[in-house]
Amino acid sequence: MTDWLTPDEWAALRLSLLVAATGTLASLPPGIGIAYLLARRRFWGKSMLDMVVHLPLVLPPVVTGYLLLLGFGRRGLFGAWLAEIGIVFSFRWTGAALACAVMGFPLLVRALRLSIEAVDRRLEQAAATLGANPLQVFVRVTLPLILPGVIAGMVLAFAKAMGEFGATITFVSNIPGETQTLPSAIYTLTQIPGGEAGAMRLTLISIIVSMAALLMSELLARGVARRLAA
Amino acid sequence: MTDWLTPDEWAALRLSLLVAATGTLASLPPGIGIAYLLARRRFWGKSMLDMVVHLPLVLPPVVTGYLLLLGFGRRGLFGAWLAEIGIVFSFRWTGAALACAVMGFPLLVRALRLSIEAVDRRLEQAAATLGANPLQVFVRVTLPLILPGVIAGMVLAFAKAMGEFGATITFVSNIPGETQTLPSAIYTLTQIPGGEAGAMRLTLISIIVSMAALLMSELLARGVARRLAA
Amino acid sequence: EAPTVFAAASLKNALDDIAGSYAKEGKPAPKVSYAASNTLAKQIEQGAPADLFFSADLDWMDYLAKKDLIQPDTRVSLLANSIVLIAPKDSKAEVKMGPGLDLTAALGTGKLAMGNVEAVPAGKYGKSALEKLGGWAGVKDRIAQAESVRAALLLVSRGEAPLGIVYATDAAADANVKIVATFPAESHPAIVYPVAITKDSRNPDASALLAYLRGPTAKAAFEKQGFTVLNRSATAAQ
Amino acid sequence: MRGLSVAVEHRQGAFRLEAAFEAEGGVTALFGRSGSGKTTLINVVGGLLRPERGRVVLDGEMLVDTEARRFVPPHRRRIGYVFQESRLFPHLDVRANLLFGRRLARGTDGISFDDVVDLLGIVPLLARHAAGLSGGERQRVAIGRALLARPRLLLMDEPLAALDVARKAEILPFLERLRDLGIPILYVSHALSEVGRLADRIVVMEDGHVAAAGPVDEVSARLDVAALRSAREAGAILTARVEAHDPGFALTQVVTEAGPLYVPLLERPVGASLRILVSARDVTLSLYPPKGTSALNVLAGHVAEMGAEVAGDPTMEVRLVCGGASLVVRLTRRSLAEMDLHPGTSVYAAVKSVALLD
Amino acid sequence: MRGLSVAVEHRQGAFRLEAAFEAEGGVTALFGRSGSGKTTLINVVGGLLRPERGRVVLDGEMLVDTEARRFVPPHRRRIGYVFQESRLFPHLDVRANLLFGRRLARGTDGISFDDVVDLLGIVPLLARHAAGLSGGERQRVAIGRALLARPRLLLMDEPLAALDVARKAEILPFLERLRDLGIPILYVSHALSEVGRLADRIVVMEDGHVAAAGPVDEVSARLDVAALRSAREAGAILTARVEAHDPGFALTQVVTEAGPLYVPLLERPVGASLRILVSARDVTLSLYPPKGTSALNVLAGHVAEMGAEVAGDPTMEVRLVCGGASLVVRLTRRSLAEMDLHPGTSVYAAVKSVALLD
Ligand SMILES: Nc1ncnc2c1ncn2[C@@H]1O[C@H](COP(=O)(O)OP(=O)(O)OP(=O)(O)O)[C@@H](O)[C@H]1O
Ligand SMILES: Nc1ncnc2c1ncn2[C@@H]1O[C@H](COP(=O)(O)OP(=O)(O)OP(=O)(O)O)[C@@H](O)[C@H]1O
Ligand SMILES: [Mg+2]
Ligand SMILES: [Mg+2]
Repeated sequence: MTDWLTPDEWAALRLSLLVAATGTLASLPPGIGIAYLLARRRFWGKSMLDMVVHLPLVLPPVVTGYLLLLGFGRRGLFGAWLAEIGIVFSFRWTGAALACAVMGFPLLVRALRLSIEAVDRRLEQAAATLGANPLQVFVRVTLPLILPGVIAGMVLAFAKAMGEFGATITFVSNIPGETQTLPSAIYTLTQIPGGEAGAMRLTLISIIVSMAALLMSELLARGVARRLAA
Repeated sequence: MTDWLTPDEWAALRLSLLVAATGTLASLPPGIGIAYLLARRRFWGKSMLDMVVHLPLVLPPVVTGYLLLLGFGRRGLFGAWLAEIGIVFSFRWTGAALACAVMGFPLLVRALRLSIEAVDRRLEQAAATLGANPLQVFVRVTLPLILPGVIAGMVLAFAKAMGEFGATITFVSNIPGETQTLPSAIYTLTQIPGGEAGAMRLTLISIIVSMAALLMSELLARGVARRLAA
Repeated sequence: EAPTVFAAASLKNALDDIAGSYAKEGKPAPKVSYAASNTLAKQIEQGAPADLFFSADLDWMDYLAKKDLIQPDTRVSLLANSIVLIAPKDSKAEVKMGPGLDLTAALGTGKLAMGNVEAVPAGKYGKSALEKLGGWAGVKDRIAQAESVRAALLLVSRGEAPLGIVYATDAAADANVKIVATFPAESHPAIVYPVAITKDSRNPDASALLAYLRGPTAKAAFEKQGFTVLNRSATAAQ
Repeated sequence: MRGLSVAVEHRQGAFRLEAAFEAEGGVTALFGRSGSGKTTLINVVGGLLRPERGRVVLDGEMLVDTEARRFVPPHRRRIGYVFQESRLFPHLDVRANLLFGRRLARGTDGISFDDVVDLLGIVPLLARHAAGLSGGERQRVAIGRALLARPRLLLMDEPLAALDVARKAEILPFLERLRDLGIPILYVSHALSEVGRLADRIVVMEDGHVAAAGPVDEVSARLDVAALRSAREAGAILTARVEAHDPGFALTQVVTEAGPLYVPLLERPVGASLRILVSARDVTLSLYPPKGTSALNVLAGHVAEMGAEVAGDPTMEVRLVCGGASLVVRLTRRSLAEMDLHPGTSVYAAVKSVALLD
Repeated sequence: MRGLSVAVEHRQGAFRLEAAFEAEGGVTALFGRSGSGKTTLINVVGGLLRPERGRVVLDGEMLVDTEARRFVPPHRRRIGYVFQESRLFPHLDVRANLLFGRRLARGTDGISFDDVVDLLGIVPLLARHAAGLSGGERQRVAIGRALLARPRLLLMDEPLAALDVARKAEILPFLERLRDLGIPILYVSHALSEVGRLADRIVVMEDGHVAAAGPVDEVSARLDVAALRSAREAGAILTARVEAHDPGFALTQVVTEAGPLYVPLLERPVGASLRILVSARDVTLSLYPPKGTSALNVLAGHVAEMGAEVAGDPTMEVRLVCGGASLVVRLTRRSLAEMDLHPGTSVYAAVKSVALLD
């Protein structure tokens, strides 16, 4: 195995997993919150919020990365401020995770929103008459019912994160062991003569990882479906 | 308005709309078919199919573009064969549309699949007892019920298509008026010192277009939701 | 402490070699972040922790110089490259390189693949060479502008385009293409790869590394990848 | 060969269905306690459930034969189904729901749309969406939808449970008309009064198997079927022939094998035959011919069979024979003792007029 | 101030609810035809529907007051709700469904889990998932779930419609126990027998408004409420006191204002009071004291009021006064004519024993 990958590539694989997992998990709570708002509430600026969520999809990743750099870079608007309370994204793996989270966010939110909209609200009403406050209703009824959507959204976000490099490389560069993820490494290899073989090898690895994640999610989803089945 | 954009940029905008719309619409029928298979059937190679659908998400876009080139290029596996029956992708806008369709496909399929899985199968049973064959059941019951998912999936695919350039540019290059879409143009501008202003201008336009599509989809979805509401 | 190098992606082969031998000499192996020159330049502008910037063209080095983000006295134009006209290896295309260059016949109905003529360095050089030699007008509407020189190479290598303009270094490494002709050096601005230490670099090892890059081991590695190593001084490059 | 023949086995979790019955034209009632397998059984008939073993034959056509691996899918069966939970299409309005199957069914025969909506009282709902309907309204639309698809067999799973008595009373004659039009019905119900009125045959389910099956007259008078006994309304069904009409009092006189009876005025010609339910609790026995009472119908007969005493239950059932027919009577054990009833005792059965079919 | 007081207006499409009623402890029945607004009304009480105008007050607490813009959300009302369509949580098994509200409710009082599942006969279902239950099973679980949340008011929307008669007969005494435990119930039903048995007060809905409301004894004997008349089972509810037990015949003698009656053996001490329904169709009138009949209960009285004749309906209702109470009798117009009944005529009312509460 160790022959298969150079130390830098190993590091890239590890980092990719870390970044994709962190990005996906960290975006889940805000994703659920925003999906809930979009699915259920009417408020001023809702279309705006919807648009902002979709932006990373619409913008070329390079632009998203550049905007992240402007916003969360060391000298960026929020970056400078966050740095003061000890949260630094720029040129750290955390930045790569942020980039992946942002890029996967529209996919996550859409899947969640679709599921929330499909929930039978009469069940939520029933829960309320049983004494559950809105939070309890959400946690004990809505959330379990949208689990298929949560799984689907997380798979999409994770897969996206495993393939994302445009925003990542623009935001946090491509520093081996620190911000070089698998897709960045693949990208670099496609830029040099004779890099194809290496690129294909890394691509295969990335496919295998995503395949594993996908299979796991399918198993999970099947379990959930069985529980909800008619 | 005409001052706002150079003729090439106008062409890029028009082309982007054409490409995104074509890609999204063309991928809808196979998207629905595959989503249905994944949601409802058990068959050999299902995980494989699922994986293939997700590939464009996992792979760096450049790699996807490269694979498209291998497959659908002039000398590609299918490309050579398709060329004989008059379907040519290379250096044509149709190639850009294919690239966008492929890149948006996982998003489309996931949204559709999630919706199909949420359909109350007892309604489909009811339709069958009323004499509807499986196709009629699908068209007259399942499809109307998954409209929110169709809309969501198409929005995602369209937005993705408006932002896609990695696979497009690799597959069909960047020929103004033929394959130069808005994101390709934006990308080019980001590569030039001092190109930021132009890039931002085009980005804004792309945001406006997507915003319009998004708003339209929300209105549509609201209409559908009202019809399905309890 | 290991210095961080921000280098154009096309330098990866050579720099990986050099970093390896540098480390073998017991020095801290540099960390090299490979990306497009423009990306790296903008990152340095935003405070990236880079000690050295190794650009694939002059424009982005100048961009940083103008913003006073590099140490001017450390700037060196280290490498040179040339651009060539390539065709798929089974191509019968023949082109007479020189003033009055006409590619239309060789192109037939196909496209000329090259890097983006405004953004990608190889594309910019190719465009100015074609202009200089007079072939530009004939092909300017028939150019497939790739996102990188590698993508342009790929288009020719896959037979999508009958002709392409890429760096000699790239053409040499791809068995599926052959070099039809080499553009004369005076037909385009000098293709140089400048390197400099950044203004913010606090790493004392940075200059040692820069010196090593200019040394004989590095020279061999660069030349192995087809680059020409220049021996002009930083000021001479300007 | 007309008729339905079912013989299937199926396992569902811990529940095991193992049922066989035959049904010719007309209405066959499926009767049984909650969880006894009624819905499961008609799902098999409708093709929504593929049984593990067995056969289903309708009008000579083999719909299911697990041995021959034959399974006709539901949409080719032309079997209408009114579900226990209505299952209206939420994306369609009431009219489109009603017409869903209509449009798919070939032919032009069968009940007209206007008739159906009039009778079900859903004309004002036609433009409404399914979501806003009340429980009873939903169920009425579901009945209409199934009917309009021109089924050759109709499965009805407690179609009237959500309806008020008045609405039931309006819809029942309509179902009777269907029966008379020759559309056979398999009808799940808990109410023996509905069953008795509509059904020709009854299948009593107990715990997944058929506890009793046969013509309603026979089965309904059986004192040994627990499911019937516990229904409390058990009674006997009699076949009757119209003898005379009395429009003044809005009565019709019919003749049964048990004797003549008055029923509410019927719009049937003299000589027509019909069936009536004499509910066990609607019969009062006396040893002497009653006089000056509001009981219009008095039948003479004798005690034929005594039901079992159940500890703690003050009542028991007695089967009488009046003329050539059986009647079931439920009375208190105390009355039984006071009247000193035994098999053979001559009695007069006063049948409350309103207990007859109206 | 104990009790529920509702006065609301609400528009839903073309349907307009404009209803006001009061209910103290005990069971209040909501009675009315399909689409008359029963579900809408209890949705307002449960907090699932915010009425356009009006007030809802429970035990002195203002739950809704549109003028004061007050609206207590459902989860703070502690009002249990058994829905018409059960609404079990599909992601939970039966046990978790039952315990859903239990865990949220503070306190340890109220009915025990074991009691509830025993009585509802759902012990074998506890580990099952909601999806595989039969219609009746679902409804029983829904009842248990609502009960276990320790509600201070219980809304029940036709909870027993999907149940067979035997199961109903088991569950009704349980609901009575709840009533006696002091949990007030608002009970939607089509069956006057259920209503009469359980309810203290009855609210009759017609087309969105309250057509009649009041103590069951009073309202149920009214001949002018169409909804009741069409229920056919209309009858009178009497208050009774236990007089003596006769374990041999499994009977209990009770005394009502109308006279003494035998009912099935009750496990209540002598002197306890209870209520009984005398269904209009369970009464036979005669001009002379009947003898040698199986009718155990005969009450003497006189005709007090004659109902309206309805064209085409061979029957009509008559209100008797027996002692201090009213009874409603349904008899054919022909019997009426033959017996020559008029207000004031003395009659004997033979009440079939089984028509009393069992
Ligand atoms: N998927 C399942 N898994 C396990 N048991 C099941 C499943 N589906 C149904 N059952 C059980 O099978 C039995 C029969 O169910 P069915 O729905 O046929 O009853 P039913 O006679 O229609 O009752 P009801 O009158 O209450 O509707 C029930 O005990 C039910 O719990
Ligand atoms: N969202 C809605 N839009 C329009 N009309 C509605 C809506 N919801 C209910 N209605 C109408 O309000 C009336 C009352 O409905 P409700 O559900 O209260 O009736 P119900 O008395 O419970 O009837 P059932 O016994 O059939 O359940 C019905 O005619 C129904 O069609
Ligand atoms: Mg059932
Ligand atoms: Mg209702």
